[in-house]
Amino acid sequence: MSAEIFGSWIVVFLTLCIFSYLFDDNPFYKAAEHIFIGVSAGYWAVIAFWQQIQPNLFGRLWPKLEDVGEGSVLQSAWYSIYKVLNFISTGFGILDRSIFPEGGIKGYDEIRLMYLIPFILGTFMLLRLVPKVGWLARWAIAYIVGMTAGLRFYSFLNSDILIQIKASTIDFSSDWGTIINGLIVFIGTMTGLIYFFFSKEHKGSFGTLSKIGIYFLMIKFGASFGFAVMGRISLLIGRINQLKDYSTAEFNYATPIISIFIIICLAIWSFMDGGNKNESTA
Amino acid sequence: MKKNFKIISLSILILIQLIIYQYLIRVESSILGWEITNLYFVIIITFSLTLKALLKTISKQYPKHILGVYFIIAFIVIVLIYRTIGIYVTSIFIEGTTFKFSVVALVSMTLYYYIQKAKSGEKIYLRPIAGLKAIEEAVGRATEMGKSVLFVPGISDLDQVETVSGLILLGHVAETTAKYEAGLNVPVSKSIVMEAARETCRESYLRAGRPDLYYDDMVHYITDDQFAYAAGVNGIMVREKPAACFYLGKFYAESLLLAETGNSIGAIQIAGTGSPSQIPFFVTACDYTLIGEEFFTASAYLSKKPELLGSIKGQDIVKGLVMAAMIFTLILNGFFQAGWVGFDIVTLFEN
Amino acid sequence: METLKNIFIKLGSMDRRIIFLLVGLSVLFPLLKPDWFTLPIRPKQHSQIVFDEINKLEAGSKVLLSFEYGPSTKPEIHPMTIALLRHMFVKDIKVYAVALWPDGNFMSMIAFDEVAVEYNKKIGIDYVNLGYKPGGEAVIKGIASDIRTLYTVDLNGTSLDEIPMMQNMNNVEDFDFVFSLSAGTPGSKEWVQYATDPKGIAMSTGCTSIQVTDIVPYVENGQIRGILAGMPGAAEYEELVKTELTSRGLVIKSGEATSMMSAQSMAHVVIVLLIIFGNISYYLTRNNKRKGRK
Amino acid sequence: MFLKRHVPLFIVVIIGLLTLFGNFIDNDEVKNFVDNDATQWFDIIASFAIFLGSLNMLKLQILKIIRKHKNWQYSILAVLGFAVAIFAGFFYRGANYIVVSNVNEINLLPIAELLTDELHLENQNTVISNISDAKDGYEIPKIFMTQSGAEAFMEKLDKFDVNMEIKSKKWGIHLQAKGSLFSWIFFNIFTPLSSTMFALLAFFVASASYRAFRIRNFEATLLLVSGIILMLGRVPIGELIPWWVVAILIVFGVGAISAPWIKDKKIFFGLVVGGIVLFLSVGFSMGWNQSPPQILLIPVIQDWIFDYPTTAGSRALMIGIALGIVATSFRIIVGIERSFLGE
Repeated sequence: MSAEIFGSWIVVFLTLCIFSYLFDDNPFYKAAEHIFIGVSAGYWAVIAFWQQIQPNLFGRLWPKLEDVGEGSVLQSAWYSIYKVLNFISTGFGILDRSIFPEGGIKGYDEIRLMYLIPFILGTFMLLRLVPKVGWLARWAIAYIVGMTAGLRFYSFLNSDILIQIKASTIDFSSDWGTIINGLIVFIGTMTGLIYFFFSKEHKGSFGTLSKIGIYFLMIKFGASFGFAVMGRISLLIGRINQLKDYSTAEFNYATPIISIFIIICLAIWSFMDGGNKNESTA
Repeated sequence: MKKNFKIISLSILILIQLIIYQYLIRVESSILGWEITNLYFVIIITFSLTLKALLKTISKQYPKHILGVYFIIAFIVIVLIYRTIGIYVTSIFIEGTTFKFSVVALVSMTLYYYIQKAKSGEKIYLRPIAGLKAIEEAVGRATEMGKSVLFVPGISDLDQVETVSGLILLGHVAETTAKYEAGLNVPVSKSIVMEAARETCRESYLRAGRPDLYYDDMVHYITDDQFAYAAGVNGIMVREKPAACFYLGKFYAESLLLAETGNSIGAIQIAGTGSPSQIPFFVTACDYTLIGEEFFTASAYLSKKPELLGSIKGQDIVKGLVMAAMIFTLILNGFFQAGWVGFDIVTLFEN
Repeated sequence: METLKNIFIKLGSMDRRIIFLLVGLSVLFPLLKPDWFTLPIRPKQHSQIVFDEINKLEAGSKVLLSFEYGPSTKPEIHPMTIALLRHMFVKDIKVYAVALWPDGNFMSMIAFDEVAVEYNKKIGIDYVNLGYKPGGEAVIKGIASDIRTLYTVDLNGTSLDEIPMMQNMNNVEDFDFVFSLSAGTPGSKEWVQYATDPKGIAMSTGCTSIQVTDIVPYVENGQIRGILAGMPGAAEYEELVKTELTSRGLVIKSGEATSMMSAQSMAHVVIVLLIIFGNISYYLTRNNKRKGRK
Repeated sequence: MFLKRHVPLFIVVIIGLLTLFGNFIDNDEVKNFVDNDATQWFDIIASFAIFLGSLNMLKLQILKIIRKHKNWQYSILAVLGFAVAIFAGFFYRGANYIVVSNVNEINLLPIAELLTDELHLENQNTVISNISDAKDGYEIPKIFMTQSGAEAFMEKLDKFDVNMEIKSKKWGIHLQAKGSLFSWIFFNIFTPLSSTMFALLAFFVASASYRAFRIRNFEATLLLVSGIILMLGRVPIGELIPWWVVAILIVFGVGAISAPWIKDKKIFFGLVVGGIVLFLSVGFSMGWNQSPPQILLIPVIQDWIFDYPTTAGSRALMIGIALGIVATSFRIIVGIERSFLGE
């Protein structure tokens, strides 16, 4: 079971490297940071390809059809492109088939030629590497920003304005406590909105209303901060719990050994270059 | 407040007449022997008289806004006709979304209307926002100390409006750094944001007349992952010690990581985001924070272009409409619960 | 009195690292010595509502469990998942799992491996794991309109038609309840906007505590039924499930969240004390400055 | 000029209007596009663009190594990390598993025993039932990262003369298989780093609240008071705070608010002390020790603050933000805002 122990030592080492940042910027943190940047960039590139491009784009353009049969001429021409792509992707036949499995990608049951558009827009993005034709990427950016504006316009208007108006109604038949609380929420919302008025001077009665509004906002910020403290502490507890689990004999006392090692190195380093504390980089 | 007393009393009068009209239809078939139908004429006449009086008082006291009031009333009349007669157009519309469609149309028309008004030269007052004046001052401080300026456009991709707003603000900040010849460093977490940010910065440096200062790697990609990005930006901050840090875009949990590190290196920090859960962290840890809507209007503030300032005015008017709608819904829902009004306005908002 | 004053003033501008040390110790000690710091857990209203909603479902009803959290938010949300799965498996509720985050998959696998074996539930009959589908809102909209266009196979590749419990399950309306375990976006807000509100399906959520203030407006107007707020929410739900299970004569391992709550309390007390000291010293320095000026 | 400037603007306006009015127009083509395809296209374009980003990051790190900038040694780690992740994703699946077929009745039980204790599965009878009803070969639920690891395990099963065959998970599924090299990287490198960075927040939250929660002005005091009450209320310790402590704090609060209006210091202190004495005496006489009124318990106050003023603040903020987004989206769709196209 040495793989298990090896794994746990790496976990403890990386965790303590990041915690060493609390003391100060030091070689351990720099190492952990750069490993993290490299691994996560690669991780997301792999996830993007294997869970987006291959299943959703190629899967829709060249699905594995049951009744392949002789199909129309157009269809066999279309699937010959698929074979060419596979030929290229397996390094002219050397590597084993990975990206384009035999006869199409399982998942969708009909060809969707509309998905050629994102395929083209995606290649336009990659054309950014060629300076002369780089401006084509603007078409892809234009599509994305247009889509964002259209989708978010309606979804925020609907869920964050209309439904909030509906929610501000008060059930007058219930007991006095709920009615008063309902009124407090109503007044708080109205004064909060008044604070967000830009084209009117916040003077006189308008100014006091907006002041009450900012008070409600401050209570909300304090409350969500208090809430966040709780959430963050529980994450720290989760980490320290794992370190505690890995400090037992079963993992060759991983946590104590590594933490002592790091503390000693930090002491030496801060003692050695105590002089040039503020080394600015080139 | 005396001026508005007449307007408020007239609009309450209109409200009461609407309720009486509603009550008459639902409950009585005849009153004091008068057939209901000829009562309609009496109500319509009194209704139009009060409406005319209201419009006259508004045009006398608020001449500038009379156009806006006519326009909103015209809109309401169109929607009423459209709902009552049900013009053929309804067939291409999904049943039940006519109200939502009319709200979208009303908001768009109000915004467009006030943009046109601003374009035609009307002066618009905008209250000062603390964070925006500080941008110039922060970049100036960075130039004096010979340090660079760090701009973080959030960790979301261009599928969030906050990122687009952040990039527009990046344009203004880039213009200031070009003018002051300060170093600008823009680490990004998404490749599409990298490309769009490079377009914006190249444009700003061109507009400031210093295209020579612009180089592509000023905007550089770190990683797609939220916390690896935060670790990378922390590293940049602690090693390069920028004098000014901007956090403008959509942020999640890593906002405090950046803000606390920025505070520990003593930089001026200006933050702005539309994510409600992160604003408390920015308010506590940064020098200036653009809260929610202030962040979205900041780009229009800085651009000084009339149509953008007009759209802020339009935004305020729509906010006024939303507040009026809330009050109206509250009252009408109260009446509905008390049984005085037959129509429950809340069903209007169901999707 | 003078020395006391400038001790307090010095307390006002402590170096960051001392604060980090204090917080670190305040969490470490309760974890090393849990029995010194046991505190009562009183389930609050929001957690009670969630418990009653699940308790109301009879045996055989279908619940869609959506995993939207990753390893970094596991300490807060995973105890909820375990307690919830135990509660549902005891009531023989059919659990359908989907993941909207890539690492949500791993979280669901760990949870099912641990709990399914405890109540020897079989994959395909009592629970099914449909795995991760990228696309965030598009996935929720897909599940709301037609699940079969989105998912053709489950996590380990068996096609849906072979899975007995997936028969005539076409969209979100075929589920009796939706539970979103969310740590960000896509999360509970998107489930309300695109699936449960438009289709009128009962839904509740367990989420990280930072998100609670954004989700509360939906809980207030009934779009979401109750909410498990962060680790305290998890501990409260564990408490409720424990009382329920012991009343049915079943033994239950003590929940993770409960044991961590004492460390949570200690850390909170230390932070509140730090804030109070900070303010006392701020008040004293302001007076000195004012006295100095006068 | 036309292609560079007008066509992108044209695309923004068309797609913006299409996705906006897609929610109202009643034909399936548009509805399907807005609901599913629009965001799916975005994800595909984003996945293409990720390679641009990774290339840029690699270029900068390698330049740093070549030019030996400060801390260049760490860039090697970044480039190595990236290479390992890409290798695990594209070139080496490392997700082999063994399929055992045509197991006869006699050695069904010993095989099940061996599997349960070797892979410490929970109970044996599920293993037996899985083997018996697995028509085309039973997949042993263990993923071996290396070929040799799989062969070593097979030797243990040789004595049962069942034919075994090493297979590996299909490409794409190997990312999710819980034993493959990729998932090893995820669990042992990616997860500890990201959850520890997240856990750093606990320290930063403490230092930020220590520094920022100061009674500079009335608003900052509100921030402080609601923060502390929330922190104490949500945690079991909050219940242990007795009612009279809360009563004294309330009197202090009232005193602090009314301080500017009462000029004379002596009257002010008199009032505050008098208030406390009055509050406590009323309390003890009314027997609040046994059943303190709800209003004086921290968790109840916290619930009230959390349910009403916070909801009001959140709702105002939400509506403000939604309006900001609506106005910005409108400006984008109408084409007033186009700096992201670099015109």
